[in-house]
Amino acid sequence: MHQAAIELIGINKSFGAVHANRDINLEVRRGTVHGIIGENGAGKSTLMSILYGFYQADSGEIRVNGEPTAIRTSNDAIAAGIGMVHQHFMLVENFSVLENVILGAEGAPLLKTSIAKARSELRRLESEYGLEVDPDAIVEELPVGLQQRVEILKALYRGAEILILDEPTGVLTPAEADHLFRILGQLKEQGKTVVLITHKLREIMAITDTVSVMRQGTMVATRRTTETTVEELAELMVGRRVLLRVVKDAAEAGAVKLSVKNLSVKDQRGVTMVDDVSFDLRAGEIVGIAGVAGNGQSELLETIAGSRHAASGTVILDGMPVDLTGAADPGELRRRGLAHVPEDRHHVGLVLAFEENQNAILGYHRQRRYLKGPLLNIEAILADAKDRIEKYDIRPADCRLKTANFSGGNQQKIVLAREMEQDPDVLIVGQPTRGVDVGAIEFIHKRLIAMRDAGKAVLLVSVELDEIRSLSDRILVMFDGRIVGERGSDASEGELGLLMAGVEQREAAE
Amino acid sequence: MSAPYAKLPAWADYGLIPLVNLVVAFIVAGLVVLLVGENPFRAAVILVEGAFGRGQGIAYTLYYATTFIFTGLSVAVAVHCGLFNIGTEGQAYIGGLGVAIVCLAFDSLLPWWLTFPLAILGAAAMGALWALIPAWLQARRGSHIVITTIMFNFIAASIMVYLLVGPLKPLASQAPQTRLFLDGGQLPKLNWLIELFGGKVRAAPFNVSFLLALFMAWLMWVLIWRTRLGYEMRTYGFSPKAARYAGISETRIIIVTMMISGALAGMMALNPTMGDQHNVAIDFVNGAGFVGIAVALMGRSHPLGIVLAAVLFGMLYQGGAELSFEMPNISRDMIVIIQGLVILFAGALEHMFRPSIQTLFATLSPKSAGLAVNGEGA
Amino acid sequence: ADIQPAVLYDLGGKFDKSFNEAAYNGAEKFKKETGIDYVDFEVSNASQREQALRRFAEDGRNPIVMAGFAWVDSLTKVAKEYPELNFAIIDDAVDLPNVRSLVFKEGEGSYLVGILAAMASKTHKVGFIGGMDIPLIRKFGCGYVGGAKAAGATEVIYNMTGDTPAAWNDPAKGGEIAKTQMDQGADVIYAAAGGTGVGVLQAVADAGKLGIGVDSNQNGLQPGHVLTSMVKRVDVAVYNTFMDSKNDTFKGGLEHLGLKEDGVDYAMDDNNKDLVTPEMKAAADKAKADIIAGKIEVHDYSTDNKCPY
Amino acid sequence: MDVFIAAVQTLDSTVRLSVPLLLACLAGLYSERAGIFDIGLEGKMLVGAFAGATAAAVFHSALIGIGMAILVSTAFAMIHGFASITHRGNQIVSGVAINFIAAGSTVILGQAWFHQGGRTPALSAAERFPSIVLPGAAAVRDVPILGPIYSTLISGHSVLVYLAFLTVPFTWWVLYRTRFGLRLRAVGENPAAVDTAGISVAWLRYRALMCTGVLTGVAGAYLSMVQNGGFVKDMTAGKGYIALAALIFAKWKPVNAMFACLLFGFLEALSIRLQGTPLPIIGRVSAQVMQALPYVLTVVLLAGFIGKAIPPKAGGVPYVKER
Ligand SMILES: Nc1ncnc2c1ncn2[C@@H]1O[C@H](COP(=O)(O)OP(=O)(O)OP(=O)(O)O)[C@@H](O)[C@H]1O
Ligand SMILES: Nc1ncnc2c1ncn2[C@@H]1O[C@H](COP(=O)(O)OP(=O)(O)OP(=O)(O)O)[C@@H](O)[C@H]1O
Ligand SMILES: [Mg+2]
Ligand SMILES: [Mg+2]
Repeated sequence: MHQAAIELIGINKSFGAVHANRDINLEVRRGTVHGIIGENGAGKSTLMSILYGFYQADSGEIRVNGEPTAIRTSNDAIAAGIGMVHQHFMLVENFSVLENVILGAEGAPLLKTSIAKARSELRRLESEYGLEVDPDAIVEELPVGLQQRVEILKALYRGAEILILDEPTGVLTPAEADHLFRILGQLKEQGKTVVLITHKLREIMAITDTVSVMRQGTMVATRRTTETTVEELAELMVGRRVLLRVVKDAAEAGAVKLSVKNLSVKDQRGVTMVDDVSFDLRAGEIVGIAGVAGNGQSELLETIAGSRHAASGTVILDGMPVDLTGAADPGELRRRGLAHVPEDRHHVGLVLAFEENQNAILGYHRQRRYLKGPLLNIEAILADAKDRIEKYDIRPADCRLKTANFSGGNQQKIVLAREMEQDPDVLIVGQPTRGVDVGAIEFIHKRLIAMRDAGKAVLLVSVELDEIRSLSDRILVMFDGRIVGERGSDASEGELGLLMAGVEQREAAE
Repeated sequence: MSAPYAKLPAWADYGLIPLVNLVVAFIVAGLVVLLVGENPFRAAVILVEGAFGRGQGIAYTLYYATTFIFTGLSVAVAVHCGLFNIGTEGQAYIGGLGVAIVCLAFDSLLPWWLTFPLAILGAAAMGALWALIPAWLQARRGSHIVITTIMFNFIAASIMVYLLVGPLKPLASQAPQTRLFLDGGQLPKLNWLIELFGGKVRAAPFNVSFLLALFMAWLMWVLIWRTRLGYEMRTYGFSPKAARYAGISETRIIIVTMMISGALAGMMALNPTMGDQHNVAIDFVNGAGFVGIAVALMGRSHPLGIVLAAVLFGMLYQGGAELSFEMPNISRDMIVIIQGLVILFAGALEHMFRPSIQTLFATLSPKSAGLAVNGEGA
Repeated sequence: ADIQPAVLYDLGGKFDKSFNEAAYNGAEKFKKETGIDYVDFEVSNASQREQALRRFAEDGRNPIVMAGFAWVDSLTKVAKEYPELNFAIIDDAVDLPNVRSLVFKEGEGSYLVGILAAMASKTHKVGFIGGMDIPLIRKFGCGYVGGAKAAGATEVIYNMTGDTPAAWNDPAKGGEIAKTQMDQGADVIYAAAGGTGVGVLQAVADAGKLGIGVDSNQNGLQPGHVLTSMVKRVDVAVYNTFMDSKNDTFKGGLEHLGLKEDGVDYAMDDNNKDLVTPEMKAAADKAKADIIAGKIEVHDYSTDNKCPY
Repeated sequence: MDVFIAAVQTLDSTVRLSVPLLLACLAGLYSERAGIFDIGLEGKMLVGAFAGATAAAVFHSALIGIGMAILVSTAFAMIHGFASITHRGNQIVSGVAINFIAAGSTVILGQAWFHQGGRTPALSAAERFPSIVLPGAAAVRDVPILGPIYSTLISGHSVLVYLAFLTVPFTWWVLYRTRFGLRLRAVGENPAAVDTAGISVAWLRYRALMCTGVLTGVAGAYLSMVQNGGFVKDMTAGKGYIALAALIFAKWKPVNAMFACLLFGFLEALSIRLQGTPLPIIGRVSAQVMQALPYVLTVVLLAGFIGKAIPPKAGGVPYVKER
């Protein structure tokens, strides 16, 4: 039987003026894990979406197991044994796991039978791959890690022989990621083929057999993983040498800038998300909050930033208490020198439909310098926007461009630039590098360190343990809404991992 | 949207495509005209000439346009904040109450140029008030704005009937309407404006509220794209989450937006009442609020687009009247069909010919074809 | 004289099975008899009134007849500008030498059908359904209540359909109101509600009860179930106006058209001859005579906006 | 006792009044649950009413009538689909257009064919839907309480009335128990998910609109062939908009929709009943107060008891993969 599971030959795809894929050739051998890396907007997702029939290529040929296969719709792809876990999950959020899994693969016109069938099938897959998830849970109530499982289950349920994962670990903790990779290994054992898109070169080295590099819509190189190095890949991607380690000298922490005391937060359903949390944040230090996604870090961040109401407790900013029980006003906090880089740049940090320059003032649009009386001071706004595009090397350097058309990395830079350039005393940052390519990561990390060295207080929340460890001067670990431990930046990954898993509690409990 | 691809020049985007759509709309309408045994080409000529041919026609066209500019702006302002104000009809109706109160009180005392500003305030205030309650309910109680505004249209009708057959009706008169406004409550006509350009206007209701409408259109442009408030409205309209993050108060922005929307709707009342009929009569709004929805969305919620769409509808109203004068077989209902077809083809189907036109451009002038830009990478 | 007559209808439209249609019928009758053609126009919004009126005036149409009180203001303006032309308005008065104002005494006609309704009713409860609660409709209602009470009706159930223009074209609701009134005991129902009335007559027919038509003779709409119709001879008024100008005998001024002038009446034809018993007819005709003779004074709502009954 | 009778009668009229709303509301439910807003319900009902009355009058058959009603209003639904699905046009504009075209064309054609000012000929009993008297209705009439309830409220309605109420559980079943329903709900929430699951978003939405067309057709037929025996211009009289309100009121759920429509029907029945005769104590209140009553109460209930209504996530936005 033919060696290659997939062959892409001369694939071209344009979105309007953007030539997202040009003359791409790619061969993926059966039974291997094939990595694809590249800058934001390099065309990875597009290429895979074409293979999955979500987009149609303008030209080019697709072969599956050597057979030229016309893939016009996702249906054709599924029929050809291809499954895909999309970067932005393709789930119906108010549906149960089960409903999401059977959608499109129901079989009978009546659900009764198909649901029963799916149930047992799910149980099988769970036990086989250790993909536990409550089939009757509503998806939007599941943490992202589990939501991704649902995506994987969807693919396996359809009997995928070729599994594509687009940035699967962007939202996962190390533990979850390891688990995912174990599953991928298992699939490989079974002779299935895996294509993995990621920005994390470590993962590439860890589990791929082959890796292809994309840049600006073209396929620039393909290497045997054993025959390449992280440095080489990074350089191939970005087209220049990239410094992958963060260099920083010891922090000299100053006065307490932000002090959180016995803070508790409930969500709209009344469930306690943040439970009696206290800590201090000093000038000139970066405090990292580690934790598995969904353990209250996000809520903690939002509450401190004033976009969420607290149930009890106090937050003191620069010696002055912040009103958290009433209608906390983010604008007020900004005026008091607290800047916030939210986790969700697509829906919270940015208005994707705005021109870049309009996003450059989001939240600061009430500042005098952006106003002429009730009018906006367009000149000032454009000037600032241009200035930042310059400073932060945001590409394309066009402040009139619709924000949706910037790549994730650049979208992230737009947010960072906006918040940092306000020269705040306290900067709180959520998932600064999620879904962002190495080039951008390097840049963003440098910036955060610079902030610290300039004597600013930085609070960093990230599910990337590496990031936490390499940036933070102190590390707080959150589990189940509580801070379960504090460690120095020298803490080992294993140690933190255990804390994040809440192991210590259980021991304490016993 | 696959190759060949051309980024259309603005004139094609905002001139050619709408024109093509309009032509198609008229062709289909022509078929309907053919059905009733009239000559579609003659009909088209009569319609266009009737609307733009003579000064008289132009005056009427602009008079109707004035009404639709107000209602169109009203709907559009709300749209920018992500709200669907289907209650423009009722807000305009109640706005008429504001006009009535002011005019009945002052038309004997003040000259028009003093009554007018007062009436503007009265109409705007009443319209805003009528939008305030649904807005407040939406913001505070989460009651869906569409239901409440629909309900408020009906309630407005009842209130106006009550007042116009009771308190506001002169005893002697049979008609459910206020007494005629005296000179102080009558807006001067603008027909001289048209005569300035050589058109002849014998008598037409075209009046100064047209200028107010244009001013409001300009004001809306400033509001939406040039003021902080407009910025906040658009932010909330696109992403309530982002608005919250940016420290924009949901309650405030919804209420303020709806009140502006209601005020614009209310001002519509000035045109038919002070401008033309010189009284406030039952059902003087006559569906203009619903036409406003079409006008706003066809104008892509942009003041300029709205003014153009409003003139288009003014043309259909006036040209339509001429048509049924000239062609007895073409009744007013035929005009309604034609309006519907225009809304369908020039509005809902606006994208139908875009791809083919883009392909055409690409093949005709490779220059204008968008250069294959690389995916912008970080 | 050779004339070019014109008719202008109100928002209700030419074929509203009501007074606009009556005007149309009058014009048609004139056309048939004299062979003289006429022009007409349906306005679709208030601003078109003056426009249409002017246009016909400019074209030298003469006489120009318009149906509906809503024309008063426009007519007052235009008639002044064209003193040489003859105008006529139906349902309201304009005090100009070249304008003939044709005001009907709907009260009187309604009084008669009220009597018939009460006598035909077994429950002595009768119903009235108006379109919108405007003075003109109250005028109908008032006379009807008067007649019904006079003929021994114990109760007149009195509904209006709505406050939006839809009130004149909502047969479904009209029917539902009729059903409700029948639930409440009414067995004869008088509808003065344009298109809505169609639904009323349908409902009473479905229930085997009796309805009363309005304006034109609607006895044929539900044969055997329409007791009678309160006809308002707009057609005659239009016809006469045309004729007078043809014979150069047109006179301006206010004309009250009541029973005496044959302006209003109750309709008898084959459709309802079995429904109206001789004694009912006798009673109605007696009342008619008394009203004409001035023995009975039917209150006219429009004089004081009140209804004493 | 006669208070009780009055109550039963009012409920009876409630049922009749709520049926057109209910049918239209469920119609809207199918399209909006699939992510297509539809303020064209009014127009589709109107053409349905016209086509039904016309066909019934011409072919002397109620069945042909309703068949035609369904056909024509489905055709209009397809126009809505062509504009808003195939050509990704603005769904509200498309809806408004349909309302205009419907209002104009019904009168024009009616006038051209029957010369009665857009009215269609009065339908004979055979050309309409008879009301069904359930077994034993007459017998139990005099049984206290239950008697009137059964014989007046339950029995004696047109077949379409029963059909309308059966449509509620049926719709529920379709939505939550069938493949089609699952996909329908999914495409209204996240079309991309449906797309990547290998289902055609467009075709799915077209089918949803067909359901809408069928139901608006029946709703129209009910107006012109049951409540009234013939078509009268503009006879929908804004019921399409009320149905829209009811749909939101019901938070896009079938069973709620029934209760919402019954509520609206009840309020209207109440206002009719109360208007007819002077009330105890208050005496006769002005007509307008009674006319406004249902709408005021709706707003009050909405604000007071009904929480936030979250529309289908993908509602109103055309499905565009590539910009
Ligand atoms: N649906 C779309 N419509 C229009 N343009 C698009 C679309 N998707 C992607 N693009 C363009 O194509 C380019 C490639 O996008 P793609 O998502 O493939 O990049 P990527 O490699 O997946 O980036 P990332 O690493 O951030 O996921 C982008 O720069 C973007 O401008
Ligand atoms: N529908 C779209 N229209 C235009 N550009 C798009 C569209 N979808 C994606 N893009 C662009 O494609 C590029 C990559 O798309 P993608 O959705 O992967 O975002 P991203 O860069 O991966 O950011 P993130 O990882 O946070 O999603 C980005 O420039 C994004 O803005
Ligand atoms: Mg991607
Ligand atoms: Mg990404």
